[in-house]
Amino acid sequence: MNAAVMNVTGEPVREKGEVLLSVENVSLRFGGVKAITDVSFDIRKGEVRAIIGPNGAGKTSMLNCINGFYQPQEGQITFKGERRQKMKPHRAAAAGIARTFQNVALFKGMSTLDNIMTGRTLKMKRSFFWQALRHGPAMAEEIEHRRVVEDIIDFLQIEHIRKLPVGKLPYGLQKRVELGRALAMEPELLLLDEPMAGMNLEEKEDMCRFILDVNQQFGTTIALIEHDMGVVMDLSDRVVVLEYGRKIADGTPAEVKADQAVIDAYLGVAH
Amino acid sequence: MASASAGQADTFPKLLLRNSRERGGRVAFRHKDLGIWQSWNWEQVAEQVRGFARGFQKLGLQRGEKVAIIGYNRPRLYWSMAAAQWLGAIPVPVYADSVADEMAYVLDHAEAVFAVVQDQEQVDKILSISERLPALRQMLYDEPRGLRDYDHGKLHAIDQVIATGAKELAADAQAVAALEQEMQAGQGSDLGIILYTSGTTGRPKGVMLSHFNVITAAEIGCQFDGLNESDEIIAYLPIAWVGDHVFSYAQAIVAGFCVNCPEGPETVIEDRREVGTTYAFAPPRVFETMLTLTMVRMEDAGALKRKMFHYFLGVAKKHGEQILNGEKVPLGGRLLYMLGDVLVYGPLRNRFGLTRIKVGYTAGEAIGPELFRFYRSIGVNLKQLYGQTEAGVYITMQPNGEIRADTVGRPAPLVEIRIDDNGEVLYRSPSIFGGYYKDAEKTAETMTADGYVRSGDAGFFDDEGHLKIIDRAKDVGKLNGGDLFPPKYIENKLKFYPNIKEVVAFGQGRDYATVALNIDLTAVGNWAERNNVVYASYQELAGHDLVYDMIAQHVDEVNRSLSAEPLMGGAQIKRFLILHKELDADDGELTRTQKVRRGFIAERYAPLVEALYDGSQDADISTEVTFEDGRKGVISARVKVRDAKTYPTSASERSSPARAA
Amino acid sequence: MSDATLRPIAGINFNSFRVRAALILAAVLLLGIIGIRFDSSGTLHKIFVDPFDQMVSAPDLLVQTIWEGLVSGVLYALIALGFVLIFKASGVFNFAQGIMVVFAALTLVGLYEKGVPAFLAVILTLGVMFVLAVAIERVVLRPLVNQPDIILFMATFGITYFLIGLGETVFGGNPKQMITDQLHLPRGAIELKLFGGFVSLQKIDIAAAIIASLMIAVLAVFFQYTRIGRALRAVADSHKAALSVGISLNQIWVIVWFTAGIVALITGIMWGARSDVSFALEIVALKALPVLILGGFTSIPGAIIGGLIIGIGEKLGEFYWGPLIGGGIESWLAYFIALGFLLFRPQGLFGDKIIERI
Amino acid sequence: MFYREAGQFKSTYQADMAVFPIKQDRIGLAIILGIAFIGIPLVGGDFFISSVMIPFLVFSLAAIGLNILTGYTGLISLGTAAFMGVGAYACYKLTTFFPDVNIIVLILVSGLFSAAIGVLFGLPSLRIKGFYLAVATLAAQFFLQWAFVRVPWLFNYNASGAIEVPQRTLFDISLTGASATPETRYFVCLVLVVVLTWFASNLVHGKIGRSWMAVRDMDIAAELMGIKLLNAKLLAFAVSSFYAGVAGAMMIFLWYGGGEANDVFTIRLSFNILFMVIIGGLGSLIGSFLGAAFIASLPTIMKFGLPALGVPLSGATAEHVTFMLVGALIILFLIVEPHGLARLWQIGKQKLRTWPFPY
Repeated sequence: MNAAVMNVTGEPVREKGEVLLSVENVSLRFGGVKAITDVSFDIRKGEVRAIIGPNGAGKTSMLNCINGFYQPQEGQITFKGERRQKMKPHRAAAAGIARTFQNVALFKGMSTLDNIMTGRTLKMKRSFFWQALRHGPAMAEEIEHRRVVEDIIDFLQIEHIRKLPVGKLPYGLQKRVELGRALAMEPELLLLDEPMAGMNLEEKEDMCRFILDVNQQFGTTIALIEHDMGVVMDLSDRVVVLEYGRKIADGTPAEVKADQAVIDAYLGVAH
Repeated sequence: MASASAGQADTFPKLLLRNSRERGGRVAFRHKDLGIWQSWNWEQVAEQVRGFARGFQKLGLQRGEKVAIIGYNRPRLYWSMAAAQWLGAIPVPVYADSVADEMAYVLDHAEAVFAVVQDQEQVDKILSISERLPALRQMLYDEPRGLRDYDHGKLHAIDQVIATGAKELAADAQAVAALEQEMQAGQGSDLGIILYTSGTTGRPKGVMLSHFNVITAAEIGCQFDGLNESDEIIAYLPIAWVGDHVFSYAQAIVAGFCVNCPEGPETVIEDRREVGTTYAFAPPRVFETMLTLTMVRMEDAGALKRKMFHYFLGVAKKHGEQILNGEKVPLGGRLLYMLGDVLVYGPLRNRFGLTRIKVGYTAGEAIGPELFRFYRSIGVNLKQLYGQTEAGVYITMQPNGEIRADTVGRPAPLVEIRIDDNGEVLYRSPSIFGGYYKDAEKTAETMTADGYVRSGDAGFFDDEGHLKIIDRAKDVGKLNGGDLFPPKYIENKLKFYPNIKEVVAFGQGRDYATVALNIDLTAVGNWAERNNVVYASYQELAGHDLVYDMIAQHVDEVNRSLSAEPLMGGAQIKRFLILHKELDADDGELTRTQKVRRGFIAERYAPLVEALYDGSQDADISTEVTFEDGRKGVISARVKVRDAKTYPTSASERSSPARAA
Repeated sequence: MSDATLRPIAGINFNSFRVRAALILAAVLLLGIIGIRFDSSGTLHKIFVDPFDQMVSAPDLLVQTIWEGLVSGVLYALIALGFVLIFKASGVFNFAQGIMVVFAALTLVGLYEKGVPAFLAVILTLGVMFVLAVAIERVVLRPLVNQPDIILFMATFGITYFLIGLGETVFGGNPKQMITDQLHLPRGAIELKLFGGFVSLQKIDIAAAIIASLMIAVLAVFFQYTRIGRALRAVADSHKAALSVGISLNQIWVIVWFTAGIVALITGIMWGARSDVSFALEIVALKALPVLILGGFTSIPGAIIGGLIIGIGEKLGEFYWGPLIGGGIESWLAYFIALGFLLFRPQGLFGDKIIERI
Repeated sequence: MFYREAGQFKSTYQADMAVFPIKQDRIGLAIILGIAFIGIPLVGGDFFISSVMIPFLVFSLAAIGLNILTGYTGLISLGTAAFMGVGAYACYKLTTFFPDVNIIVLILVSGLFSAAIGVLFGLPSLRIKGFYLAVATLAAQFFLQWAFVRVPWLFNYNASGAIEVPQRTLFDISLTGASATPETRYFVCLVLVVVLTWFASNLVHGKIGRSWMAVRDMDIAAELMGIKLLNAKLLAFAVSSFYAGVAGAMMIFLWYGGGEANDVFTIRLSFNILFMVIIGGLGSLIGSFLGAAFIASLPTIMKFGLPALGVPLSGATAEHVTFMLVGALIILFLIVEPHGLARLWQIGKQKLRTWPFPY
């Protein structure tokens, strides 16, 4: 057999689509404290966009603005052509934005399966009446979504913890379950807040693989905050760098790496 | 015994269609996947295989070509065997964990044109050796994960192959007929499968088995244990191994029972418990691990529970096996056993997933009698079997009611056995293989002119006609007098005594057999405590006269049993000694897997070995030892040598060993 | 990570909420005024106009009502104070505070009835409260450390039941008279001539107000200037910080519960002097809860001001509006007042701002 | 020990998601139902049925209601008794307005009124959390309790303030009123409790239950899953109050019999039900039954158990000592097993499943 014929096609060239989300001149204040000042950038369909910056740069606040948890005082955020200044988190969820948290925010009293099933809530339409019977259409719906969730469980290789309460799982697995919960929403835009924080090397590699797979197999657009520069350089198509709530650089990993302001602010700091 | 279905359904695809007709609604395959046991009944399986065969055909698979099948036990991989056989192609299952080099050899040697693999890992492995496989044309995979971006020119998802095949068949009646014809063209005498044996020496050899061979073997097993369509088996052993092929593929199709594929290798125990198999197979180490885990866990139980547990294990030891064998047991014992069944045995069987077990087999290596009896005593019908790939698996089996820990049973139905002059077991049956693929020389070496196959194992029949396997034939030596000297056999016999930890037998090229042994410090220490024997060290205890007396008794018993066995009488132990130190892997006396290194020990303890043969009553020895902290030191001792009583060989040497009907 | 930013619940959308609420209020008023004009039966008039008419026309009654509200407010505040002390220091929502008041008063009276001189009885009662504090720390708090709040909350229910049972077993279930005279508390009333009417101020009420103020002052000094007081304040911020002051958490709990016990005794005496001493007070003691909502669980000034607002508010409500709907609205008005405040400031008047981090 | 799970595998998601996936559990449930429907009416005397079993069932239902709110959704309520009262008074008014409608239907419908009131008082839950909310529910408790006494319309302007339970029948069997036998009332209670428990179980095991638990465990994340917090919380209030309301109606119409309605729905009762939920186990329906059995039977056990043990106590003292012991037991219980009887049940079941192994 000819090796060349059946070889991996190498790093697939991703077609960067139109702008999925754009952030325009967003500023966010808490009382007198400015968390974000006049930041603009965009996220294109299908790309992996990294947001980096030193501690306190406003990265998490940025994500919070995008998915409606904070309402910026100034500026606009356009998602799928819909322009807004304010949004409720559940509206963001309905619009197709999912996220994970820096400090895992799972539902600790529930099993892995139930946690991920929660991600399907928006897609489950059966009425209270059927839910109370838990037969017929409600059961059919439940099963339909269970199938989707099982695919995610299989994808993330967490079969063995399916029925365990998440509170007792090791940290690395919790992060994975959280990713699963976000994936269950079938989001168009997935926000990952330090998906690899606190993981060992092996877990990091797994997580990197999952993120890339999500991006490639499902075509999900991803915005992620990460501290591990190696990971950022490997994973992301474009990087935006924040410092003290302001944007100081934006571009491909290589460009950002070479940017003097970034080096001064961030990369220069021993990490 | 003629194959009942040989007339009409003499190949596996034909049997499959028979199942689809006769028991189409019964579940044929289950696979723990996505959280539940996904199931297919025989009708569905037949449809899938039909579609698969058409898919194969479209991809250009021809009669007589080989299809390599690589992966963990998955329904679709089993179906690929049937689909290949449908077209008259020959499936070649390959050990999934073999290294790339070995895999390259097998695939190349088998001239595999297709490879059906489980997942990305296997795809990558084959891609890495693809330049060595000029014959390989197409590759199919079961799990698409990670393979999305691979070039799909010659790579196909099994799902899709089946789906396209089925779709074409649905649209094209002509194709259906053509496919039917292909299947009907197959005959029982056609080559059905090639199983590569992982030879301990040299390259793997491809054992060729015809449909008839495998079907016959399957029927032997099914009839022997009364297996039928209601049985359940869990398929977790390598698909390239003959046992799995016969149990999980051939017998399942012949008897029509259900094959359960676990979620993955690490969930086998859990999955077996869920399914509650009625028919099980496991090598001794699996049973051993389960027992060890049981004992370890019970150590953490409360005192009362532990006490109850051990009490009832005692009851089981006393009566359990007799009850299982249908022998007479006093009423009190029977009642106690019933209570024990509620409190201990039943729950234990449940935890092991053996609640519904009809028959379980262990094979591969000798199982410790204690271990074997433990499972039988708690009501698990565990049996031993002796088999080989070349035999289509079965050589001897243990009929119900005649189950011993120390023999492997009577010749299986249709099997004839002959013991060669050097003690080697030879066998002949309708299910023996047709030869090694592309290796006439090896075939000639293994097969005798009159159609017997050399097993390579030495053994003998006991009085009741049960075969005992002694050792690999090449390891069995001879004493100067010409008697057989099976060192491992002697050693194992002694090691079954809890007081004896390690044994080294000498005798090759000597006049008689002797042993040097280690006592088990825990067991003998306990004994010493009970008998007020004072000792300060292993050395002191080992040299104690009372200990020698006790060991002498064991040796005596072993001699008596040896004397009663044909061919073994000459190997009785004339003299023995107890070593002054424990054999230790750190000193190179044991391998890291705790096997004695006979040659090295003979060299190291040369003065002692000398004393065993020159008639002296003791000998001085000093040996260098490595302490646990790595320091080296010298131990010197005077070791006593004892004579042991030997018995006249009672059984007449049988010139013509038992033959099976 | 440091840019875990804060989301002040009442921050960003607070303005809009306040605006909306004001609009609603304005609309209600407007509707009310319009309603009055077309109101034939006079119901709306009775609600929106009449009470204010009365206030203006009989200011002496108004002053009297406010004074009474003030006094009961002081007592509510005292109970709430005990809550706050304990909540601040140990995070325990001490439901038993009200019962501790009754229990302390009952012990005092009970001891006196057994022939113990009044002031000795006070000291002995303090001793009992100390033993109680130690016992609670040993038996309840220590084994339950690190359990969720709700479990500790429930445990204080257990304490409540236990204290009720104990008190009744030892001292009997009948209401008792507080030994006001024996403790040299003043009796009688001062009549003030005001706005053309008379306002009657009970001397005991004046004493209560003075004693309460004194006690709060003492507590303030205690917290501000003593080592233990500083430790207590530290523990409210962080348990570790308290340990660094060199006082064990267990000691702090005992001290706090004892302090709450002292507050309970004083409250009990004051309250007992105004009515009987019996476990019927338990329900009244629950009034401290809306006070807490209003003032915030962790603020001592909040407890005081909250107590006064609730006290005055419910007396005014009962006096001027209660009769309109059958009277007795005192039993729930306090909760509605608190609820009303709560919708605007979920953390209470003086409570720490609730901060959510993600 | 009794569990033989080998061979109990699931080949459909429906089977896998069953509430009782293990066969032995289903058998156990069937046995319990058998005892409840056949055994107790046959064996139990009138006294046992009317003063032990009926109260147990009523409290169980109320506890399930509160558990939905507190255990599943994480909202503490101290107003359960008031919501029960709404059910009772609504049922009373309904019997006056619709004398021809079957009483069981009316009991269920009165739950709807309770649910509506529950939603009303649940509105603040969007902005108020934790203990603040608990105190806010006291507003409901005291207001409604006041209303039961002060709004004469509710008790049909009866001079005594009492409500009377009319005689109502089904197929000529009296279900309520003086002539209804304890057995009949017990059966009505039992059927209502079993059916409503089944509904509750369905709810908590499906999408709605998951939303509730998500709100309880991490409301921010729940919101980002698209769960509308207010809707989820109000639904919990509604369902919870519905159960409380039905329990309240049952309490008056099938147990107490009216006269004391104006002073049973007190804060003390609210606390008792909260105890049942906490001691039974938050977030567990089985726990609600266990907790109800424990708390409801404790005073009875004290009352009859102590003299049996040879502790002579007069009526009043006995009551006081009972109070003390209940308090002490609650504390003891919280120390020994803060997760409640349901957790003990779980542990025991796990032990039986792994038997003879300790884990």
